[in-house]
Amino acid sequence: MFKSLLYKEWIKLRLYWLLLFVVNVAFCGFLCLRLRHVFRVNEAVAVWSNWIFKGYLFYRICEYVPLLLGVVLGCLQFFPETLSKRLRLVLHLPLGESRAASIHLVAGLLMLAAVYLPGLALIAGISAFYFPPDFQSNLLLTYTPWLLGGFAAYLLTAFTVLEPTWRLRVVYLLFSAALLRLFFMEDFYNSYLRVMLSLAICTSLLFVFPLLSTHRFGKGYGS
Amino acid sequence: MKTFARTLLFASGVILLAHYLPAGYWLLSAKMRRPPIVYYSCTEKQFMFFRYTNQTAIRMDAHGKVYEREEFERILPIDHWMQLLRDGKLPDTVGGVALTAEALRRERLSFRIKPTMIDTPSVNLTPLLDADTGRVRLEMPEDFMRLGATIEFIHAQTNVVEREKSALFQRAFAEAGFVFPATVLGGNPSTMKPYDEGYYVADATGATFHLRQLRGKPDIHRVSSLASAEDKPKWEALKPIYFHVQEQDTREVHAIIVDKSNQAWFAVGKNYRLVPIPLQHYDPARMSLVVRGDLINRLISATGEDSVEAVVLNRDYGLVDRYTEPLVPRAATPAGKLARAIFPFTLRFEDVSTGYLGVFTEVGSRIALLVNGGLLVLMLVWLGSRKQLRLSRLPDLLAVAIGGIYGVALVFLLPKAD
Amino acid sequence: MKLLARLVLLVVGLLLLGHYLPQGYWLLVAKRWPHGPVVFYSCITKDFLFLRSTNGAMARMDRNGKTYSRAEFETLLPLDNWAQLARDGRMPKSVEGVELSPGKIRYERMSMRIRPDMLDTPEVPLHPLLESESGRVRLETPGDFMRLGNGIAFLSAATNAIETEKSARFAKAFAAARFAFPSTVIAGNPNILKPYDEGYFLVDAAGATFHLLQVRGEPVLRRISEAVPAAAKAQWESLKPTFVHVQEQECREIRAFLVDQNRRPWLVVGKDYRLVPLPLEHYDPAKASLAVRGDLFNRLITVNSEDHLELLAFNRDYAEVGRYNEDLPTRKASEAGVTARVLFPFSLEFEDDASGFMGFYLKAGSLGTLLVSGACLLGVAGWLAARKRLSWRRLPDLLAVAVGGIYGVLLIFLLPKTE
Amino acid sequence: MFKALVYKEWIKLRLYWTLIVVAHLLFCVYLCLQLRHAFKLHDALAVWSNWVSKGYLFFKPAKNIPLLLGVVLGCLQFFPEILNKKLRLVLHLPLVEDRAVGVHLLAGLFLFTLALLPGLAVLAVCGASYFPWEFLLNFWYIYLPWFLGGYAAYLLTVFTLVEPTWRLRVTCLLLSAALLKLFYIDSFYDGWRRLLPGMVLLTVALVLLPLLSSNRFSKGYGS
Repeated sequence: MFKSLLYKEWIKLRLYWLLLFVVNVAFCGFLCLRLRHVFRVNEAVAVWSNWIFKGYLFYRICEYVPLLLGVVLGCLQFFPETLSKRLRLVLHLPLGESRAASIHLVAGLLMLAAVYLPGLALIAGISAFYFPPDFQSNLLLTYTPWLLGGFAAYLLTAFTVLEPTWRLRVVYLLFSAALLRLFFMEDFYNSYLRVMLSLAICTSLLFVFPLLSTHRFGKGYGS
Repeated sequence: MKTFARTLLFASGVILLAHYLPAGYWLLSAKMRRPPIVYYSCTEKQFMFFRYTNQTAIRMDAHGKVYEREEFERILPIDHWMQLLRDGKLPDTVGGVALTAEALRRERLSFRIKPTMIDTPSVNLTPLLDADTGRVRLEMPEDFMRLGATIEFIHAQTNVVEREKSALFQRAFAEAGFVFPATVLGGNPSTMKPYDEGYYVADATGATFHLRQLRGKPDIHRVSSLASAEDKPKWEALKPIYFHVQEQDTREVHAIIVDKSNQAWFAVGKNYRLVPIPLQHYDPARMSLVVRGDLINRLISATGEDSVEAVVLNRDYGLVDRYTEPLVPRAATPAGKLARAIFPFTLRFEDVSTGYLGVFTEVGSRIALLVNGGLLVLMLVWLGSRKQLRLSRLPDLLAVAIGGIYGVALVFLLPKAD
Repeated sequence: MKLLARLVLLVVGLLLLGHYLPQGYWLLVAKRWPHGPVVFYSCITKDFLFLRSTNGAMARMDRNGKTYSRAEFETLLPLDNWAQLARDGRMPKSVEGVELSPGKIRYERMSMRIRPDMLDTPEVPLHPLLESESGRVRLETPGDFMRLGNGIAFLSAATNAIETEKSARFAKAFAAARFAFPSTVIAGNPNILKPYDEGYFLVDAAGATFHLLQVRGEPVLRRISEAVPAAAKAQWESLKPTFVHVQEQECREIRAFLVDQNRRPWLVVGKDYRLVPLPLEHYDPAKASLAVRGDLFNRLITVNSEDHLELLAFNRDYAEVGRYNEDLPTRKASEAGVTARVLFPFSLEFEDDASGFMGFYLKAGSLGTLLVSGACLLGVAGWLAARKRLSWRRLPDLLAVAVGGIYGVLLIFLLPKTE
Repeated sequence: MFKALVYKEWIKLRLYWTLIVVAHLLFCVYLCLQLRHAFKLHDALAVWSNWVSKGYLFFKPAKNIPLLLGVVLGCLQFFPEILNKKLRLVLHLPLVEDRAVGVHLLAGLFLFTLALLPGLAVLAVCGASYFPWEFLLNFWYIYLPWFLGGYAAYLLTVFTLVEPTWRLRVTCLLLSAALLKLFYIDSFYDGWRRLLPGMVLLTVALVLLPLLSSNRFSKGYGS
């Protein structure tokens, strides 16, 4: 049951997933080339000083990429379901609606992770050639909130898309926007150090919101 | 499950509103608020002020007497010596001290310590300049120093650790009796300065060391061993949390030190004399400390949200005069009072005290409690009248009880319990 | 319709590839490029000295390639290294009778730099007109901005309204000076971190040059040709500047740099606006950047274009005392550059060093590209013929290849086939 | 026929559209409030100088909105059509397929324009009340490229979505990304002036591309 559902989602999304994956990795690769270029045309000391004292991080441009990917995947996965009320069928499977829904979400989150991590690994790996280990810890502390933001974005998208009534969709949209902004308040580096844990916990808690929506969906509100 | 989801939704909703509503409120009702700039007149022996009142600047003394620009400048000759010199109004001497252009220029002194400087993210890599290259201009080294559980130097171009240099310094640290790991490091990694003071380091025991690089060789001393007999115990007792190093033409002040008890100190002169700054209300986490020195006095002012305090020391760091003025904090302005009445609490994630993000809460005034109570009652009545006073409504009621207007907003926005 | 659509697709494709492929190429092969030597004029040897960076290492030499140690070099340039020399006690008391003091040296130092994009750059047509005789040491920003188009008006920032009274006063002054609106050049240095305020140099519709100052709130507008001695009058009237650069210096000697209608560079010197021509042979204001550096004894003019360095040294009354020319290695000539210009038939940029405006800056490749394109064309045509697909409907594709060379080939494989 | 099609599109999109209009309006109002805030906290002179000499523009945050809107609108309008091959039906209507698609595009572009104008009006009025008319000129010169970028984004999205085969979709995607990047080069005051005519022409020409892929779509490639 579990396996088959996962597989169904995979079949549904693999093409898009592949696309997102390639886009993300390609972009990160491009950033790495840019880094190489920066080191070829500038003094290493200058680049380091820029990083340490001015907070110049070559990967800062991809701050919002995880967010974007999360939203896109969320839409791709759940818009079709809602348009043609296919989700109904799934929800009436023997294993109960919230379990069924959770499996969908797990599938999505796994794919998302499989998109993010290679890119991050690439950046971490390449930058190790040019920067001391301090940079990696720095990268982790700065990048993690953006990743969490991406996952949060995915869950909140599902939350909003699955909600049957329009009025609440709007409310959820605002809610999501307000919440997601908190993941992107970084403007130097390591600022999130002290709230990282709570941020992670908040993100994981978001998992239940889509379940609420599916519940209402199953109840057939607003239709 | 779904009640849990709903409760969670309410909780996060309240948190978000508690962050955004007040922010929006202040976006609408914020006004220009600037604390006065404090001067000390070496001729009149009194404090002078430069105050902003609704967008216009006025100059006055402690008694509120307003001065014309020229008058003000005449009373503060040293702060405006260039102008006075140009107009030929600069007195030759003040209190027996001759005012010559180069002396004035050389003896000018200015430091500024903001709370964020003390607690802010930073990479533990920093250039250790060579303090004695024999050149007029300082030059950026090609490597960076990593001072933590050990001391290492990393060459930027090749991105590898420089073994022998690191070892050399490691030995020097050991000889100086430095106990790793280093806890506090303070320096001024810039080449745009008259000379290089190097770094001040506190080791694991809290003892303070002074580190410099002289022609490639390490030069590190336990400061207490350099200090004169009467300062020695002070240095040994000192538990620093922040070193502020900022080289000035007059090489008099080595560093400004803030210690665990929020006391600020000057480290002064050849034998590292340790001078306490006699401020009474200084809180490094909330106030910015400004030091302005000249031929005759040292003026230290600590400015916070709710007070300005200033002390004047003479060239021998003896207390000359002090001044304290309460400021109206934003929370005490009409807008602020209103805010604290309608918002039961406020959440911010950024704060002046630190460069790190965190959760910073401010609770509202007592009136806010009344507001909450009122709203709760109304809510109960409303639900009761519509025969909906059920247990599943508990989250809503809690939200209102705790969140006041936030709660009410949510009850109407979020999905009903069924 | 479909044909048109495909044409659009091809054209857009070519433009984009022409922009991105070269960029990508340079992203991969770019190296730290040895920028031209730093140049000095020694008041001791009476000749130019050079600080050259050759693969990372710094070399100090004269025009004959004789290299000097750092110390020697500094003693030959006492005015540029006085601080170091003074510190080491190597500072000469005097040079040819003029005795040196730090104050004097500092006071006489001057430098200004004109980059090509300064001649052609977007700017908000609002200019703060400083008070040039406020009687203060420090200059102060005025509360209003000057709008100088078909008339003159002053806008107060606080009220966002025109200050009619002040505007009228200035309008009168402009009328009195017979200023023909609209102004074609407005040149000033709106910045209070400078020793004094030179105001604005204006050129009116007729090409006459004016000098505008605000003195204690009152307008002072001089038609320069009338403020100068009779001898220089004609010169000023025929000048018709197209660009003026103002940059105040401690020693108030050089008032402005300007480029006239024939693109010749001039300096405006001293009280009576003396016009000093700069007899440069390789200066094209649109391509080269020009720097004027001055000290106690000399004025050194440096012209740096992509492939050439021209130097000119004046003494203090602007008589030529030295001249030097050198060809610089260009990125174009490096083998990376050569390959690029063979590989890419053209490259398209939207930003350019020579202008602050964006535009289509198209650079053609070398002759070699024609061969490449030709080869591509043959290849594609042959390939099509082999597969019996060579019909007139293929014309756009073939054109694309002919024009775009490798770009075209890439496109054909990326885009949908014509059926 | 024409009317009917436009009306159909309107019915399909009105909900999303209203949502977008409101959201955009709110955002613009927010930006204006921030400007007001700036003028409250600093003296007008400083703000003006910041604009004149440093190129500070209070509407900068709105930069990517047209782009986003273009993409979203394109997806909303054509995703359903693609998913369940509705578009086929339209293409077999009495009027020529190009005309039919053309009508769809017109409807989309029209809605796009209407969606942005109210917000822009707010920005313009607010800006004019704090700054002299030079600012409006500035606003025009800086915003117009972004606006064009929005149109281009819409057209290219449709181009990509309607294209039936996956291989070419990727190509379209790359082309779109490469092209759209050009509309968002930062510039100062009227720096775009000389480039604008070219860009306008380009944008107009892009109208043809969706027709190309719709044509392939009706031919039934890749299915």
